[in-house]
Amino acid sequence: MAYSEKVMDHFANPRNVGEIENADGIGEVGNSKCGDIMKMYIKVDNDIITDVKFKTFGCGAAIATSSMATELIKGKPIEEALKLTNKAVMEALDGLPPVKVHCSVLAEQAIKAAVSDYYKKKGIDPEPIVGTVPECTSCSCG
Amino acid sequence: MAYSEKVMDHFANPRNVGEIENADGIGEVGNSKCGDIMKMYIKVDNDIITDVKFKTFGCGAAIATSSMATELIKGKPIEEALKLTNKAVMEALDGLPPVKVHCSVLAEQAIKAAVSDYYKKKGIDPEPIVGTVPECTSCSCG
Amino acid sequence: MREIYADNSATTKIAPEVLDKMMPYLTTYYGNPSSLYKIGGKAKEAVEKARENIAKNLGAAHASEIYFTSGGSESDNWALKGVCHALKAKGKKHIITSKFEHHAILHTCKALEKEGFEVTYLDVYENGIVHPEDVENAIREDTAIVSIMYANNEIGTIQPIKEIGEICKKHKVLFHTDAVQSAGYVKINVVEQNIDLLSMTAHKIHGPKGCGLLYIRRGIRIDNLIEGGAQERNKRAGTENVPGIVGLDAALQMAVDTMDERCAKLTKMRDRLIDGLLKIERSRINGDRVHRLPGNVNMCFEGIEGESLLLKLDLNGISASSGSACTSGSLDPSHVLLAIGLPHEIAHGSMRLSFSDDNTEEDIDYILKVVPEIVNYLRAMSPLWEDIKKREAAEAAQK
Amino acid sequence: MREIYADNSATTKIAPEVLDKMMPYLTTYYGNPSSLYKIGGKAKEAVEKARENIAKNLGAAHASEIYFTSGGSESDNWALKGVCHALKAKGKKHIITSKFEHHAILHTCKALEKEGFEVTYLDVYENGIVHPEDVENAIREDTAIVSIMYANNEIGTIQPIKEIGEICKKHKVLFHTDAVQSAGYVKINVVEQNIDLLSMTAHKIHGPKGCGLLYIRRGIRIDNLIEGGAQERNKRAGTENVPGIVGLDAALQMAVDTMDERCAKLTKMRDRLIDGLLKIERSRINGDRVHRLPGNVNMCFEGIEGESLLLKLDLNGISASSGSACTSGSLDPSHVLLAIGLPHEIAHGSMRLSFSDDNTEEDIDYILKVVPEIVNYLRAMSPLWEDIKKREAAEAAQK
Ligand SMILES: Cc1ncc(COP(=O)(O)O)c(C=O)c1O
Ligand SMILES: Cc1ncc(COP(=O)(O)O)c(C=O)c1O
Repeated sequence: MAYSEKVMDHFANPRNVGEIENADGIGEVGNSKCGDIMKMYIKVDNDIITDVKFKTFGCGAAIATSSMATELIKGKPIEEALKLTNKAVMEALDGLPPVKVHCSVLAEQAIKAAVSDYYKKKGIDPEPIVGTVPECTSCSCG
Repeated sequence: MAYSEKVMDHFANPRNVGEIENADGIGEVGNSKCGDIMKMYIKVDNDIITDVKFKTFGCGAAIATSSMATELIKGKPIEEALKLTNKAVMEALDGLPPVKVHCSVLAEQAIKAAVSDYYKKKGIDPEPIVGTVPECTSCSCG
Repeated sequence: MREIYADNSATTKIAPEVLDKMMPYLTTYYGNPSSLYKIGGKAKEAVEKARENIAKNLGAAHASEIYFTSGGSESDNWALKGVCHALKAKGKKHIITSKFEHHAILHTCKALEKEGFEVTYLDVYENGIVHPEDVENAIREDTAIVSIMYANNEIGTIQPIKEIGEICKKHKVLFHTDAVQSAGYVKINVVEQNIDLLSMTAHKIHGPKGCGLLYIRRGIRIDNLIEGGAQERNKRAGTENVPGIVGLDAALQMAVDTMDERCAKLTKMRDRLIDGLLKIERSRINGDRVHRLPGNVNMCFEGIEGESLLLKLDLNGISASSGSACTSGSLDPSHVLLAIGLPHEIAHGSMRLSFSDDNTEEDIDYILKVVPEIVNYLRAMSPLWEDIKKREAAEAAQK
Repeated sequence: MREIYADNSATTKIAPEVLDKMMPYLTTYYGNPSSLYKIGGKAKEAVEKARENIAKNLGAAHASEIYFTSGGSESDNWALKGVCHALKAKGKKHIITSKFEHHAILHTCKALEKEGFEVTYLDVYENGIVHPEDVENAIREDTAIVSIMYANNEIGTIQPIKEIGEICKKHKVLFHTDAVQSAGYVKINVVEQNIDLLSMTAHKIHGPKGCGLLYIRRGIRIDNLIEGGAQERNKRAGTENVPGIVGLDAALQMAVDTMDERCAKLTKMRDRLIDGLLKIERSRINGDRVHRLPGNVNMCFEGIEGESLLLKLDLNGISASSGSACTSGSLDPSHVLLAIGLPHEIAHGSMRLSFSDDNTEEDIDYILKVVPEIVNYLRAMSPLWEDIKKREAAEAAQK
């Protein structure tokens, strides 16, 4: 398992760890059987993600991708956050080992799940905006 | 191939190499397909083997057993020489590797063949005295 | 920062004394042991001396029963495939093993299943120990071989080898044991313990990587795995790894010589560490506490995942593992922990610390200080732990 | 007395530069490459760097096509058994090889014959070279693989690999070559030469014993020989022999770097030696003189037997061999010399001298002085020589 320095930096000093007390949206993806659970909290003001925090149960890559993903969407418009792909997260981390790609997928999905929750809470159907958040498929256990 | 010091000594400094011009008996055993040929010359006086020489085509053990065998029968009565077993030759050499046991058998046979020849030359049927000199059987090629 | 190597079940450092013994064969006596001339003779002599000494240390009746291989995996493959292929003609087509064997055994069994062999995978129960009566019950007319590991590589549990050996002997079934983890830590005597075949590897006992052995009791019919030259009495081809063989012998000898004292020391360290770590809430020790390798500690901490725990340990100077090294990188949780009945989410969060003579009580002190801090830190960011705590609170409120 | 090691085809001395590169992995970086922590990472890095560099040196398209093994024999066994077992389901059951392959190939073929595979053993003719058209003629619908060695280990003849590769490609049959003897002495490019699988071993090129490789072109279906952990991308289990792998890479790199100059020097030495020894009456050189490894001299002297010649050489400080080291101790004459048509009694009397960069022109001078003396000495005590001479005299008298 050779992690890049960036991954190790985000693992050792994860940004935005924690919860947001009165979050506008909360998304949780993954499951413990898989070995990874990500929970993301967002604060939204004027369609801008003003704050984001995460909690993650998972491997080093899961923690690092959570951290990087939060960094990448913090202060960004929701629209932009939704465009964040797992590939972009991986690139920002200087890559991930092949067996860890699913972690970046989870991070992408966690954001989408949080945004969906935000729309739901506002009484808006998230489906046309966010699409369906698919189940983690790279994770073959279960 | 771990040869004993005795074997190496008899290989490096073989005793009684050569021919006897007017030998009283000559025995040749083995064949070149096998990889070993021993030829033994004896001089007999009053049923005593007064001189013995050999020529051998073969491996280190073949040369060493030839040398040792000649030493063991030189100056001995024929009767005693015929009692020399391949085991005695091996013991005198402090043993042989298992794959080389057949060389000691050849040495025993070479003596018997030379004695047979001696009797034949004297017009005596060697069979009742020497027995039949069997073909080398440990040597499976052919 | 303190540096602690605590993954001796994965591999060990070559002991300087062992390397010293190997050096002449890495430099001066490089000859081929099968050759005629002097420097080949030196190599040959070294190989045969090692074989004799190893036979003695394993209680084997004959030096010629020791066959050198490239390591534990090859030995395991050879033992099962070799025996099964040789006995197939006699109508034997059944193998008995356990659920928590090393993959070198389990994957070999899978391959043999594809060829038509049938395999019974015995339960190892919650404490990680095979029941000898289960072995007896599983034996059939057509059983070719029983293969039960001597000690498990993840949770360190030691199996009742002598009892299993007796049962196999009684039923005239061959008995193989993978002693890769136990060699050097328990007294092995293949004759007294009725072991017919035994696998070992050098790099787990401060010897070199790339050299192991298979003990094969005289008279056992076994097909070759690696065909070719006449080495190893025509049973295992390939130019002998002379420095490796010399290193394997030296390492085993050292382990045997120091066994009693070393194991006593390790057992004390191990038990203090387990007691200390069990004070962490919702922690558990995996596998029997008594029938256990002296250097093995395998624990789970609920709510945290194994890999991030290990990375944190590494950042704190501690080299540990979450189980067998050969499967790290895989997404699946340990088959060993599942075999002793742990649920997936807990099985994901295991930590194996495995010690050797190079470790000290100070190492234990340091680990006892660092691990609880890391566990707390990771739990603080774990949504799973959050859930556990909420559930706890709800249950407390209900009462 | 002068000491000359002239058995470099059997095995070589580890080059000091190679050992230097291995040492850190025999001491400091002992970690398991499959583990997470730092010292494991160093080992992993070394293994992957070696893999990449070796791939480059063999002209492989991808580093992941290089699989580390315990040596040439394992690689040969794996290549044939692995491919044949994988292709069996497709109805492929035929193998093409040559009569003078190494026993690692021939005995594997024998084992596969027992399983029901059919093997064509191609003639190698008097000069010890396979005819590519014979390969083409032997290919059948159900041919699984062609395995022809790159250079023969006894007589050093180099085979038309590129031509055979093209034929195999044309007929869509896999092509394996045992390059154990040729690696480091010829320019290998698996892509240009259409080689699908290639075996190598470290200890023949001044690397360590116990480490080799199998190149497997991407996309080829091959069963595992050694099952177990996930090492080598699930294809070859076992804790990686890190120092061995580092040594293999260093040795191959050194061989590639020095190839042109070294081979030119060796070729000159070889040819002078052959010319000199051919002056001995009733002597012959075995195998093609041109398509020949630069360090290989293999000669027969009528009337004398090989082993005693070698022992005499050893007593004079020269380490040589009568053929392949793995069969010395056997009573049978070389299957290679029989394959090139020598009668038994001459095949018994061969001498192989194989040189490396460590040898000098002074060594050749010494050998040219000593060998004729030994030959004369042994002929003087050979009844076979006596017969030859008598026959000669009789023939001369007849004329
Ligand atoms: C042509 C050839 N193939 C295979 C081998 C076997 O290699 P190893 O001894 O490394 O198993 C050898 C040498 O022993 C060889 O010369
Ligand atoms: C129990 C057990 N068996 C087999 C092996 C395989 O040994 P090696 O890595 O030497 O092939 C190991 C360790 O890797 C092990 O722990």
